[in-house]
Amino acid sequence: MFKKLIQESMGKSPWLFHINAGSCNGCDIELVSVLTPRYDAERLGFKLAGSPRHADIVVVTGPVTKQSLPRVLRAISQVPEPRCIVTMGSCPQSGNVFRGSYSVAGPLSKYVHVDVDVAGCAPKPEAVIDGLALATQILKEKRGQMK
Amino acid sequence: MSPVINALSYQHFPIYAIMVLFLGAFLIAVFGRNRTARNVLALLSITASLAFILALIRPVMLGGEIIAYWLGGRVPAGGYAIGIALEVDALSLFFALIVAVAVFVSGVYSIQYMRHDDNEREYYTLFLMLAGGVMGLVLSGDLFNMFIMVEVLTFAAVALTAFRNTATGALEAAFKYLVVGCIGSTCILVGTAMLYAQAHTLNLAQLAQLLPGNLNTATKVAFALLFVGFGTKAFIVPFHPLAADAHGAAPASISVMISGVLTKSGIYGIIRLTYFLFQTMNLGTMQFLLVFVGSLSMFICVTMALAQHDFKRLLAFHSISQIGYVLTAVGLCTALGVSAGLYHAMNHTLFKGLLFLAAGAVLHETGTTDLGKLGGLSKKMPHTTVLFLIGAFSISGIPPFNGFASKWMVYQATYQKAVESGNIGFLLVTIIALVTSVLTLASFVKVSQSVFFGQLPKELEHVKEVSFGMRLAMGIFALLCILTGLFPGLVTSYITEPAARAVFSVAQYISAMGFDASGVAAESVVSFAHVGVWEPISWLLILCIALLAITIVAVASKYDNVSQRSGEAVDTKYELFYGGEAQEFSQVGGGDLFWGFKHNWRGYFDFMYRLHSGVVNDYALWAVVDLALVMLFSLIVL
Amino acid sequence: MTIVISALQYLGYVLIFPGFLFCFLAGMLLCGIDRKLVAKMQKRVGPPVLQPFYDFFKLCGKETIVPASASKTTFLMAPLVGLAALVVIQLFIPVFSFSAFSGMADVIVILYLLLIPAMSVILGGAASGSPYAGVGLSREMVTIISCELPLVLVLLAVAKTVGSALGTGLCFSLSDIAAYQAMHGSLITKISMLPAAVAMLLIIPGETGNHPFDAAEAETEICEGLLAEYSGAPLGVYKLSHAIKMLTLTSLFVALFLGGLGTGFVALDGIILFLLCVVLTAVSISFVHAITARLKIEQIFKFYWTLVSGLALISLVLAWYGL
Amino acid sequence: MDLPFVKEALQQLFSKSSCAMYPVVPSEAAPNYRGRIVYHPDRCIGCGMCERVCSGNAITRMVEHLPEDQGDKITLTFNLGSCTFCATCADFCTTHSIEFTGDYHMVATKEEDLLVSGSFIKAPRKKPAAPAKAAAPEKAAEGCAAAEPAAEAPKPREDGKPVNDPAKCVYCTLCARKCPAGALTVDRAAKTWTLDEDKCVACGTCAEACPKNCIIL
Repeated sequence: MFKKLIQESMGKSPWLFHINAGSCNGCDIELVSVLTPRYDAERLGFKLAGSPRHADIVVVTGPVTKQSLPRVLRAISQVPEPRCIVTMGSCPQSGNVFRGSYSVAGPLSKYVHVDVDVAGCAPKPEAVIDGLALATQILKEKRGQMK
Repeated sequence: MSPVINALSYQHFPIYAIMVLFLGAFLIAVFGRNRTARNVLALLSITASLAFILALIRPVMLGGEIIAYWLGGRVPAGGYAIGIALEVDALSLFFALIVAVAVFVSGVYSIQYMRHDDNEREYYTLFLMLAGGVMGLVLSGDLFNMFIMVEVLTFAAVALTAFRNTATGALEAAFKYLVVGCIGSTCILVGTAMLYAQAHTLNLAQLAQLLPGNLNTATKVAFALLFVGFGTKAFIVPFHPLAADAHGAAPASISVMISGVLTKSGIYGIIRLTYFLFQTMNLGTMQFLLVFVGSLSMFICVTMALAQHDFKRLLAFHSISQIGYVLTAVGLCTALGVSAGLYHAMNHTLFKGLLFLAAGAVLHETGTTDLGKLGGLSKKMPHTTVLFLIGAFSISGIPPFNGFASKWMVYQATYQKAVESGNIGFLLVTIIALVTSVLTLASFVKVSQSVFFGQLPKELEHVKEVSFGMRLAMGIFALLCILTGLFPGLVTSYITEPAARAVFSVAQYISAMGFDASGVAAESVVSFAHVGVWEPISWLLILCIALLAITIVAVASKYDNVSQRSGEAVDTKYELFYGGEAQEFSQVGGGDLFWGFKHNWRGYFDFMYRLHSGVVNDYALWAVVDLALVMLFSLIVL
Repeated sequence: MTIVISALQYLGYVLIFPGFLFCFLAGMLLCGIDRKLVAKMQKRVGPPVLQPFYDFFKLCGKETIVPASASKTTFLMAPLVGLAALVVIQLFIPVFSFSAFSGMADVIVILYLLLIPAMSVILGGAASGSPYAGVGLSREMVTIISCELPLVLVLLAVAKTVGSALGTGLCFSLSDIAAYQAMHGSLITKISMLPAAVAMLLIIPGETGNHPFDAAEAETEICEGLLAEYSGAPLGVYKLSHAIKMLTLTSLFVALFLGGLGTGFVALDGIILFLLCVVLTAVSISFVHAITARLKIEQIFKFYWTLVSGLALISLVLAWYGL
Repeated sequence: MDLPFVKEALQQLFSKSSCAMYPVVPSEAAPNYRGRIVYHPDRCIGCGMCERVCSGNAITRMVEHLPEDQGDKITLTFNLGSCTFCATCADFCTTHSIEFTGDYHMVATKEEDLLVSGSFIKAPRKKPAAPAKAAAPEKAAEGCAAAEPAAEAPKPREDGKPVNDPAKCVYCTLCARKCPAGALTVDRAAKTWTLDEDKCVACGTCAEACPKNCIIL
């Protein structure tokens, strides 16, 4: 019963940690706008955490540049299980217009398993909310598989 | 009765307690070449003196008896005391108890702590002379003896301060101490001489009988001289910079003696002076003097401590700040106040000794006490860390440790005094005391962050836990801290209240020496009633129950199921979060940790920095100015 | 037999009514209501009122990572000790006329007991070894120093007022204060106590480390400061402690200024107390949160030692001269 | 210290929230929002213009030759995970076979879900017509005749590829510049107009571009 409770609440309070891997700030602004009074994501329990140790969902924006790659991977590795990785916008999925640049190491899926892709350049806040909701479902499943 | 039996009667114990220490010093100086002999002799003498003092508790503390002991049986002739006298009332015994315990523990600590130094023989000789000096001072019934003992302990302390004369600043500190200490001793000598010229006696009891009532200019000046002299021994403002230097330079075991024992001797002298010799404490102005000096020491020293970045200097400033508490409480001239003051004096010896020993342990293992160079020792020295935390919580008054119990009584004493006397000034004292306490906490948070927690510098990887002997010494202090904190009722009723009662029973003190106490008011009725309620045991019980319950719940919910790094393999998961950067050594320095506080007080702090120039001339000047002020004060007031 | 009964009764006090269970439920609810109200004031819908419970249980289900450079025992035990200490403080605060253990500690003791949870956070953070925790520690400590002076003044003022009214000169015992208010009505009706009450209202968010006095847990600047390295259940315990601290301080306010509103029935009193706490939280925490931006640490210090202390001092002086 | 927003906070406490309750209340994208791509293979002629103008390399065009002259199967794949949604491809598409819809739900757990693709079969290119071949020699025969009436406008070819009318042509090279496949080479000096039949995709851009309407399809 306790385990059930935990699994239920796992789906009700996902905390985000946002990593900007060389983004153009478009997606970052959209992600912030998800938390504004207009699309108040806190009503779904979402919250921006200050440290990866507190986070459940890691949101990566931007083509993963060579500079940011080790930092991104380190920060992701410091998120406690169960965790869920969401790529936001086209850049982390493919490099988008920056593809093939000498300084881009992406896409992210080459290095870690990405759970949810949110396409769009930049995605609409509604799309972001969809993606985060999907990630929350995945979190619950992962929690169910834990012990 | 046979002389043997006679020699074993407790009447003789005070002189034994003094003599074993001096004898030990002498024997070590003679036979101390061999380490074992040295240690055995030292341990024997300090243990014996402790035993003698403990044996005196039952008759004196509980029995309320006052031991009057004339050396060589030279009882007063013709109404004037000629011979050397020891007079042990509860007050003397109380301080003797503090001294004996501190000396014992610090001696036990020294055996491990000093073994790497050379000329240990001189160390133990001086150490025991220091101990004997203080013991003699507090047990003496004779003003000139007190002066002699002051000289003995001062010079022993100076020599010990400069003991590690290879360390930077040791000689300088010793020199400063020597200069200002000599000013103090001279004051005491001159004051004694003037009193003798006026009253034709040096016996404390007789002085107490003769002096009050018929004061003239000479005796008033003598009062000022003695006050300043003993103030120098207690390092109260404006003599606190000496303490900082001396503690910083001396070995930790000696710092324990200086802060736990020497300062107490100064407090003892001031109590004897004001309550007994001149019996001026009923004057509001005299209370103002003590409370003012006490509050000043309290606040100035704690703020100075916040600014320190050396472990032992910080502790030194704190010891003066705590002495400020004691002086303030004693200066209230209420039974509760004196009892609280004495209680805090005892606690101060315990937790400050513990802290100094912890600092010594850190110094012994790492070779430095610079807060900037240390960090993360809790992984290497877990026991020392726990002991240090006990001391830190005690001094900053975290329940249920002893510091809280006594401070809490101090607050109540000051506040009650304020309410009874209707004087809003004492209210200010209460507030200062409370704020000082939280500032103390702040600076010990700083120490624990920058010495025991945080990150371990590369060059401290080899550090090990200190040897068992040193941990044992610290453990004794820590245990006493906890016990005196958990049973404040017992401590007050069996130890501090008899002493406080003795302070208010001057008549018995005089008549015990066979002088006529008719001139002195008999024991004023004293009440230790206070309004506060605090039951540490029940609190602890409830806390344990709650903690137990919470722990059970936590364990049930897999709280203990944590993941941590296995082996030494580098895994980014277990690195600290540096915004994604690779983990490197970065320790938040202790130097200016509380800038948020200091920023608003920068004017005050700049002023203080300019004041503490570190030039011995300035300090000597302060001493003279202080003397002049007190002299003026006593001439006007008394 | 009777001993067993009374022992069970006290155990019930500790575990159920003023103790652990009540603290858990009421504190979490208080926290949820606070978040809801702040959202409302910002024209948002806000999280569900039960959100703190969800957060807590979710954190219980997360993995707890102990950094390699942390000292494990301190890191893991500090949260539990802080929580236990908070629960005990709650026990010492009388619920109107009903007081479980408030005969055992007076206001000054409570003033000091309030330091223990803060110490647990500070030591836990310091034990993690993170530099962010180092900065947060410094700020947390300065915040404590800032709140200490006004809090002391407020307590002394109350002690003086009640003491002079009872004729004992001064009165530190909370149960006596509660009894006095039960007889003569709440202290807040006195003119001299009004500034103190306002000061106390301003102290509450500072003591709990709520916005705008949360420079110590600034999540955007120093990665939540002291909690930067905490994850999983210990973090949840800290969040719980924060919630309970809000309850403790608000109910301390009730005990100091709003006493005497109780009915005498313990269960009912508990509900009334909780409602009063909700109102106080709404006024002193949520409202201040909604209309202010985070202060810098030296601004916090200045604010408390000038404005708030000034208010408390006024009422202390008024109380001193028996107004 | 002044406290702004006191009034606002109190008002908003009792006023309705301004949230868009998105998952509960579905919301439409704004007009002209460029969301998920819809591709109409039936209109497409496989000119590959879109592929060339795509800045994000999101469009891939696969041509597979079907056996026994059934023509080529041309598959265009739009990877939304790499798309900038700039709609340049739609602008350049001559046959308007790329369309940007207002659908913004582009959330996927696998990258394949973000692919939009379609394919069509392009009719096989016929062999060059026999008469044309026959005409060649007689043209050569008549070549010697000096003055003769201007050759009548050449008749269009069956496979829909352009034929130039040298009488009207001014060799402005516009057609060559417009040709997406680069199949036309026009030399002003030598006044020649040549078509590379393999490259030509018969899109007709050249005819549209020609100022003299001298290109016949």
